[in-house]
Amino acid sequence: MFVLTLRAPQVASTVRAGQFVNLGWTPGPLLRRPFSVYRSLDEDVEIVLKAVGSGTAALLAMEMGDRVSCLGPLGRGFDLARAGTVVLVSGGLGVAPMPLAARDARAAGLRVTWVHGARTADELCGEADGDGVVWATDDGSRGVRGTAVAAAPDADVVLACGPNRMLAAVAERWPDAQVAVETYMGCGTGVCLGCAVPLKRGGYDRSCKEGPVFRARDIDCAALPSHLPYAVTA
Amino acid sequence: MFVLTLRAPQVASTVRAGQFVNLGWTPGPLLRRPFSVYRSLDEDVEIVLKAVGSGTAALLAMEMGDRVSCLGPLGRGFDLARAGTVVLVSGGLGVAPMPLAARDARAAGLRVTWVHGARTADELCGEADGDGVVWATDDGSRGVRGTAVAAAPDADVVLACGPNRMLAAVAERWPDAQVAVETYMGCGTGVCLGCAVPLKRGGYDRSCKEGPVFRARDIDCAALPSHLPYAVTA
Amino acid sequence: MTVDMSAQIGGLLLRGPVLAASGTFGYGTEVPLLERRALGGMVSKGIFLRPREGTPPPRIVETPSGMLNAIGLQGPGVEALLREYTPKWAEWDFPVLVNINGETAAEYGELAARLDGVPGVAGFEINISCPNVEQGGLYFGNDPHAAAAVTESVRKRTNLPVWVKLTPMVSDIGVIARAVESAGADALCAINTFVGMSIDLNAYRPRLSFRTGGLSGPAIRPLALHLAHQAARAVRIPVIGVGGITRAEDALEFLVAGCSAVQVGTATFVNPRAIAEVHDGIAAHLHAKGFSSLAELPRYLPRD
Amino acid sequence: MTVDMSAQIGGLLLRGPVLAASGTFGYGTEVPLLERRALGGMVSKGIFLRPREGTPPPRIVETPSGMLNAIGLQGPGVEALLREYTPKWAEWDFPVLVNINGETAAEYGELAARLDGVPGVAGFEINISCPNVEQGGLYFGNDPHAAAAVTESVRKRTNLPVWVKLTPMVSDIGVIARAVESAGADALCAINTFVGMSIDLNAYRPRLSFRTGGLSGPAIRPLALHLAHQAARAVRIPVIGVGGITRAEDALEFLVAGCSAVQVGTATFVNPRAIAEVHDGIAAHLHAKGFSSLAELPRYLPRD
Ligand SMILES: Cc1cc2nc3c(=O)[nH]c(=O)nc-3n(C[C@H](O)[C@H](O)[C@H](O)COP(=O)(O)OP(=O)(O)OC[C@H]3O[C@@H](n4cnc5c(N)ncnc54)[C@H](O)[C@@H]3O)c2cc1C
Ligand SMILES: Cc1cc2nc3c(=O)[nH]c(=O)nc-3n(C[C@H](O)[C@H](O)[C@H](O)COP(=O)(O)OP(=O)(O)OC[C@H]3O[C@@H](n4cnc5c(N)ncnc54)[C@H](O)[C@@H]3O)c2cc1C
Ligand SMILES: Cc1cc2nc3c(=O)[nH]c(=O)nc-3n(C[C@H](O)[C@H](O)[C@H](O)COP(=O)(O)O)c2cc1C
Ligand SMILES: Cc1cc2nc3c(=O)[nH]c(=O)nc-3n(C[C@H](O)[C@H](O)[C@H](O)COP(=O)(O)O)c2cc1C
Ligand code: FES
Ligand code: FES
Repeated sequence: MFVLTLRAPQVASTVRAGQFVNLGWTPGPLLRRPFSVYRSLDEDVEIVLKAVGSGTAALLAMEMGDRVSCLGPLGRGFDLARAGTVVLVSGGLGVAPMPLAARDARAAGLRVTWVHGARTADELCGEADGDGVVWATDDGSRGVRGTAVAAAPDADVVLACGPNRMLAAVAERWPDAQVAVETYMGCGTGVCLGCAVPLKRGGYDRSCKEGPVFRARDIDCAALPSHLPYAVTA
Repeated sequence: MFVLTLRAPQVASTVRAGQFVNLGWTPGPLLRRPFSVYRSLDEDVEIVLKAVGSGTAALLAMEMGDRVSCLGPLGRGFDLARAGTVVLVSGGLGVAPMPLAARDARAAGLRVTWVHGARTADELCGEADGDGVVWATDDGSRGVRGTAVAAAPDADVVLACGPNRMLAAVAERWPDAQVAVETYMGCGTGVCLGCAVPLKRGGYDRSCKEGPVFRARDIDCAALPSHLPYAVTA
Repeated sequence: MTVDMSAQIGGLLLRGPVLAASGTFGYGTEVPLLERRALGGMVSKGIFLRPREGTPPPRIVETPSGMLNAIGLQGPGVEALLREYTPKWAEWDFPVLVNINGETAAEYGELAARLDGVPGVAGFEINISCPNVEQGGLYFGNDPHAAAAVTESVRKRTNLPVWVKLTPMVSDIGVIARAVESAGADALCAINTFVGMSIDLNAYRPRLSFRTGGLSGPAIRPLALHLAHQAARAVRIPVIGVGGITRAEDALEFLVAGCSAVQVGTATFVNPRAIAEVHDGIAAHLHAKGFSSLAELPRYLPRD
Repeated sequence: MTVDMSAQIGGLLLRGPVLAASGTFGYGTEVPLLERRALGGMVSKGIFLRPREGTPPPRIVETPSGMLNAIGLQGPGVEALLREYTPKWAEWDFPVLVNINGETAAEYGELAARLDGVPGVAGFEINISCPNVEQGGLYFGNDPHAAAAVTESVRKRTNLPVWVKLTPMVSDIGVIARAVESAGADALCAINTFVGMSIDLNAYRPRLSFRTGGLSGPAIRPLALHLAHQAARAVRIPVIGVGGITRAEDALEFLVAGCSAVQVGTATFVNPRAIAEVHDGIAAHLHAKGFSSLAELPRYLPRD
């Protein structure tokens, strides 16, 4: 899991938790690649990524000072207009949108608990600047043995991001939870309809426009493509 | 006009004047780009180039240590099995194969005269390690005003490389001259037939196999594509 | 630098020859319109009479210099279009054509009739070629009689400009082009996407849930250029070139090959300024070559 | 790692499923054969009865992830082929098929008869699809009757394996595939190049002297994969996939889509080791997935 820093003042100053940026560069793949904003520090935004294919490999091969085109902030982020407690449940790379979520949640006066889940300890993310932190690993190599969802306490607000099976478990336990979903994207701006997210009530919403954050109960997790690299590796 | 140095021991040790290397790199254009070998120094070979399109631009943007795949030496070079004098007539970038030609000619015991032609003085190449040097510019800004061909003395062996119009003038004055021809190439190894050079007697030879060096009298200069970037900019 | 970039096409006077291609610009309302001065016009996402859900994800796959899409013509149907979008279009300073679709020739006609005369609707682009719909799409586009029938049924119901968008999946595009020309089309658009496939080597099945998708992007440009050129040679009505146009040079190739205008699609996904850059680049080329109008650009259009 | 990579195709047992595509490997004599162990077989450059000069330059243009070629089937004719090449082929440890061409069905037959039984000639690949020849080529490939006629005329004159190479420029490849299958083809190759064009913005005319050329390379892979899949669904004889294959993953997509073998063309121009890398990569994938032979690779081939 690597962190990439981009100098992008406008994005940094306006991005909200759960929103993403769409990155393109030449020579590079034809389509841009969307990434959740991991952190934003005055002029810069950070993204966190793993090499899963052509795009991420190319990004990780970049050197200090290389230029990428950065469109954003895009999409609808988390809704934090609530008082009380918030729990941030993430699996693997699903931690990506959480640091901003913690920031905005605290700004909104919420008590923040992190729940980090991963297969093994070394896949866990270090983020811990919350009021409480819970670790969960499938193999028990750190913290609770088992899933992040099982390990998580209840809260007034639940935010989750991770593999599809985790989102399903979240929807099961907290129908009102807000989950960040990944899909392949063509445009990232709402015009191509390539990022369809299947809805329980039938039909599709656009991950890049109505999403990437949805109410757990609204989306049909079973119908989410299972073989998207992010969903698999997250 | 820029010089690029490649670490390519096998090529450096075997290349003969007039032969070329075929360069490929990723990410880069689909097809390799052929370049005459300009000089070879023990482990290294040099090429000389100008940015005319995607490939040359990318090569010129490379940094020390970048890797390119280098196929070669390819093609049939100049035939220097003669005694006496040799004159190297080049227009602009057409100077590319000449330093090696001078080297091999001297090794064969020939007296070498350089004739450098270009539009203006600043397009002229500096090479001058011969027994005699003649400069010619269209605008007279250096040396003789006029073409390299007009400025050149006669000799036992004439080697020429440059724009199509120059090759035509060479063929006119020295039917036996050896000229290096440029074409678009698919494979560079003789299998695709993409590099056809039209022959006076009808039909085509392959620039990459029977060429790139031909007898001036054999090729149909008028039928050579006039809009190849190299032919135009050289 | 003042070059006359206007283009007279199938009953419409466009301020510039670069349009946004159907399905790649939504309804024009999704994205704030940067540099609309450069936008000659826009073709809306393909619409049917009734709402359509579209296909399940994954709907897109990237390929070398291209992308496959299988959206399945998801859309709200004509009534929602009239409610939500046409009123906005009526206020814009560039023409919006509606990309119309149907499963029978009659359906196309009905759809045109419903939209005819509605403020904001400047004309129609008949999609006889969308490769993603099992009925309709492919079938109409491959058969000159079916293609002509659809064109007639629309022509009968409207006086607005009728453009017909051709499919590339035919053995002789000239035959279809002539058929729809004589059926009353005002202009042709060439071309829609090519049918393609991509296999997931983990699941050992197609990556797209629809199995196949339409290939777009720079990869198809040389093919689209040839087909647009063949169509232009076959008919007297204007041809709008579309397929892989990313830079001004690409658009100029279509214009020289006999097209009167171009559409830019996939390129706008990558570069939100693509249309403006293409427009300005064409103007710059014309200026550099000493032409004072688009009409003066030399065309290569042997009629043999 | 021992995976059985052999493939039984249209009367030939290949040691591996990766062949060199016609026109991209010459006559096999131009380049020293590196790693021939990985070469399942080779298809020679297209040949006619009589020598052909081919088209004037420029013959190739690069395009995004592809290239256009208009070689015009330059070749020495069958007598020179027999003199210069077949004797060499006779000594090689992999089969060489001759890509045969003609302007009439009878000419194809004559050519096959002349080569039948000649040592070094392992079979024929009928090119009904080369898009660069004004007569012949396109015409045969687009019409099921013409395609069947050519196949029959060759079938009648030889007992060697007869493969038919299909053109992509058709509205339904299944129709042609079935026609040549019933005419006696032992296998199909899908596909040949797509017709494309490129315009020179200095000369305002096509870059290729022939005006159009055949598009090959990664750009066409998703289209070739779809057409090879459609052909495989339409017939019972084996299909050899060709079009844009560059890496083992590409070849595996064709094999999963129902192909029994693949050909690699343009990729060998860029990477002289392409065929070996594709071969070894397929073996590695099979091994990693726990398959002991190519035959065990799951196929996605709905017959609906
Ligand atoms: C809103 C959003 C936020 C995201 N945030 C992050 C983040 O914070 N960090 C992060 O690492 N990633 C994130 N992603 C995923 C990211 O955008 C890339 O898609 C992912 O990293 C893979 O890109 P790639 O180019 O490396 O892989 P690709 O080369 O695009 O593909 C990866 C693999 O998937 C295969 N593949 C491609 N298309 C399909 C298909 N349609 N069906 C099946 N297989 C296919 C490819 O062949 C390859 O094997 C996010 C995605 C979205 C939509
Ligand atoms: C044997 C040989 C030796 C060579 N030696 C040298 C050398 O020493 N130095 C050197 O600089 N170059 C040399 N060249 C030329 C070189 O290989 C490149 O072709 C040239 O530099 C242009 O490559 P590019 O990728 O920069 O341009 P490209 O991007 O390939 O194209 C340049 C321009 O030509 C256009 N174009 C492409 N194809 C065609 C076509 N078929 N018809 C018309 N226009 C077309 C492009 O659109 C572009 O505008 C040599 C060529 C050969 C065959
Ligand atoms: C995501 C997507 C959706 C499309 N939807 C439509 C459509 O609804 N109707 C239509 O006629 N063409 C549709 N097209 C085809 C484009 O309008 C255009 O013809 C094609 O993409 C080729 O142009 P391009 O390479 O510039 O994208 C769509 C293309 C894409 C990529
Ligand atoms: C330069 C060149 C020459 C070709 N010549 C022939 C030919 O003579 N006969 C034939 O059937 N196909 C010919 N082809 C087509 C290839 O065999 C192959 O079908 C096509 O290039 C697609 O595969 P690829 O993308 O791997 O190159 C030629 C292709 C190229 C690029
Ligand atoms: S990615 Fe294009 S609509 Fe969402
Ligand atoms: S470049 Fe292929 S034969 Fe010369």
